[in-house]
Amino acid sequence: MIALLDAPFEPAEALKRFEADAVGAGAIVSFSGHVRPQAASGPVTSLYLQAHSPLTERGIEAAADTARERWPLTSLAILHRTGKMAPGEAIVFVATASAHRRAAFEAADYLMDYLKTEAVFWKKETGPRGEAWIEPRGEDYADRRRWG
Amino acid sequence: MIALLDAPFEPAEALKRFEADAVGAGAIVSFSGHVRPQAASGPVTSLYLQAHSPLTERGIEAAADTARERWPLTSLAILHRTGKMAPGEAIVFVATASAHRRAAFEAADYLMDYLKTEAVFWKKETGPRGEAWIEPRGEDYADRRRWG
Amino acid sequence: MAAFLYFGRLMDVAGGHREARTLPASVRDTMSLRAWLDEVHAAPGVFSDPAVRFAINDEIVADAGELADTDEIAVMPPVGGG
Amino acid sequence: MAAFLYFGRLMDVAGGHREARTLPASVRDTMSLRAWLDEVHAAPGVFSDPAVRFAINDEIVADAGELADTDEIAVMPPVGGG
Repeated sequence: MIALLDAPFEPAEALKRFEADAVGAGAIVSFSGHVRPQAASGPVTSLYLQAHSPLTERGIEAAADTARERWPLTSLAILHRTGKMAPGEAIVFVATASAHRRAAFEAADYLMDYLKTEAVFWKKETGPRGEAWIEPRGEDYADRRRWG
Repeated sequence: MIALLDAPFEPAEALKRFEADAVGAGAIVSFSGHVRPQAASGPVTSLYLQAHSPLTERGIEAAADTARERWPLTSLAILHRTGKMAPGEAIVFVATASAHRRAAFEAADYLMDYLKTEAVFWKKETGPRGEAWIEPRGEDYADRRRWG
Repeated sequence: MAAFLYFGRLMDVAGGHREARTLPASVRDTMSLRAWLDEVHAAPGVFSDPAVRFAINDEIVADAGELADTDEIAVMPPVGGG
Repeated sequence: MAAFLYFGRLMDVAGGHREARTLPASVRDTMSLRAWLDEVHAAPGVFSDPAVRFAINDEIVADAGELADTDEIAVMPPVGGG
């Protein structure tokens, strides 16, 4: 279950579908990232995400393949929004399932580091002070380097 | 939202309630642990978990307090089953919310390590070969020691 | 009389979850309790195992924790849920 | 004519997401493309910045990747979603 979505989705519903897929797993980890009403720069009224298909999908598939090679996952899901989002809306959902929890935690963490730093998306915040394109934080690159 | 439950629950529904609680967070991590149909010892037909109230609840509350001190969490939930469970049923649900993902991931991981090694529960597996009480694996203790 | 609560595999050793027993005068802390439980349950070494812990009136105690004959004594093998 | 696709903040620099331009004969790889884009968009240093990357016909290329005047050229600032 890997998809780019241009309309709002519910992480809890995505988890419900994922659980059906992951029957038999001992450990399921989910991550959802949401538009925050406050950014470093001030209040945020909307977030816009631009992708470049099919590069974006191809990159995410490759990261998923790496995660599957690196950890004994029984299921994996990645949903990622594009387009304009309001505060609170889900931007990204990652779920991993495995027999034991360590693999599920590490693979979800790895996939999020990929999505934050290497996935082919461009992000624009809009607030009372206007619009600004946001590029990854130094912290995001540092997280990504943990995986070698 | 910290509770011991003696009847089945749905992690996806727990996540839905948690999201309502965590509005404004940028990152939400959930973990659910499920009864596996296969254990090291062979097939599992049921799992039984025994708690000792109020020691069990008090220990979980203390671990939650430690997590809240250690990471900037905006919300936290822990649900844990007791009693007899069938394969596939959720044993435990942990959810954490924070502004950024690192805190949410680490706190969920920390809480699960606590629940696996120090939480006051005793676990019995039943299968075709009979019943066996299961104590934590060496791997679980090693995970727990990562947090110092 | 002290109230004993046995948990996990120790329920099997003790033959049940709950029992009431009069503590002999010589058993007034958890160290002497261990040896005495090994004896009354004919289970040498089982309760002397330091991995077995006690909670006295809902407080986990380290050896050698004091005991009275009116206490509730939880007898607990290594814990771990999830 | 080459088809240019600009992404992120580079849409603002280029004045739009998509445009068609004839590549001069001197621009046949991504290194010479960088200097030329700085010039045509009157944006010194913006496209020469090594953080800007190119995808030619949906394949990300490193410098100096070859170009033809019939290519689709995606011009991409640093990426990162979530």
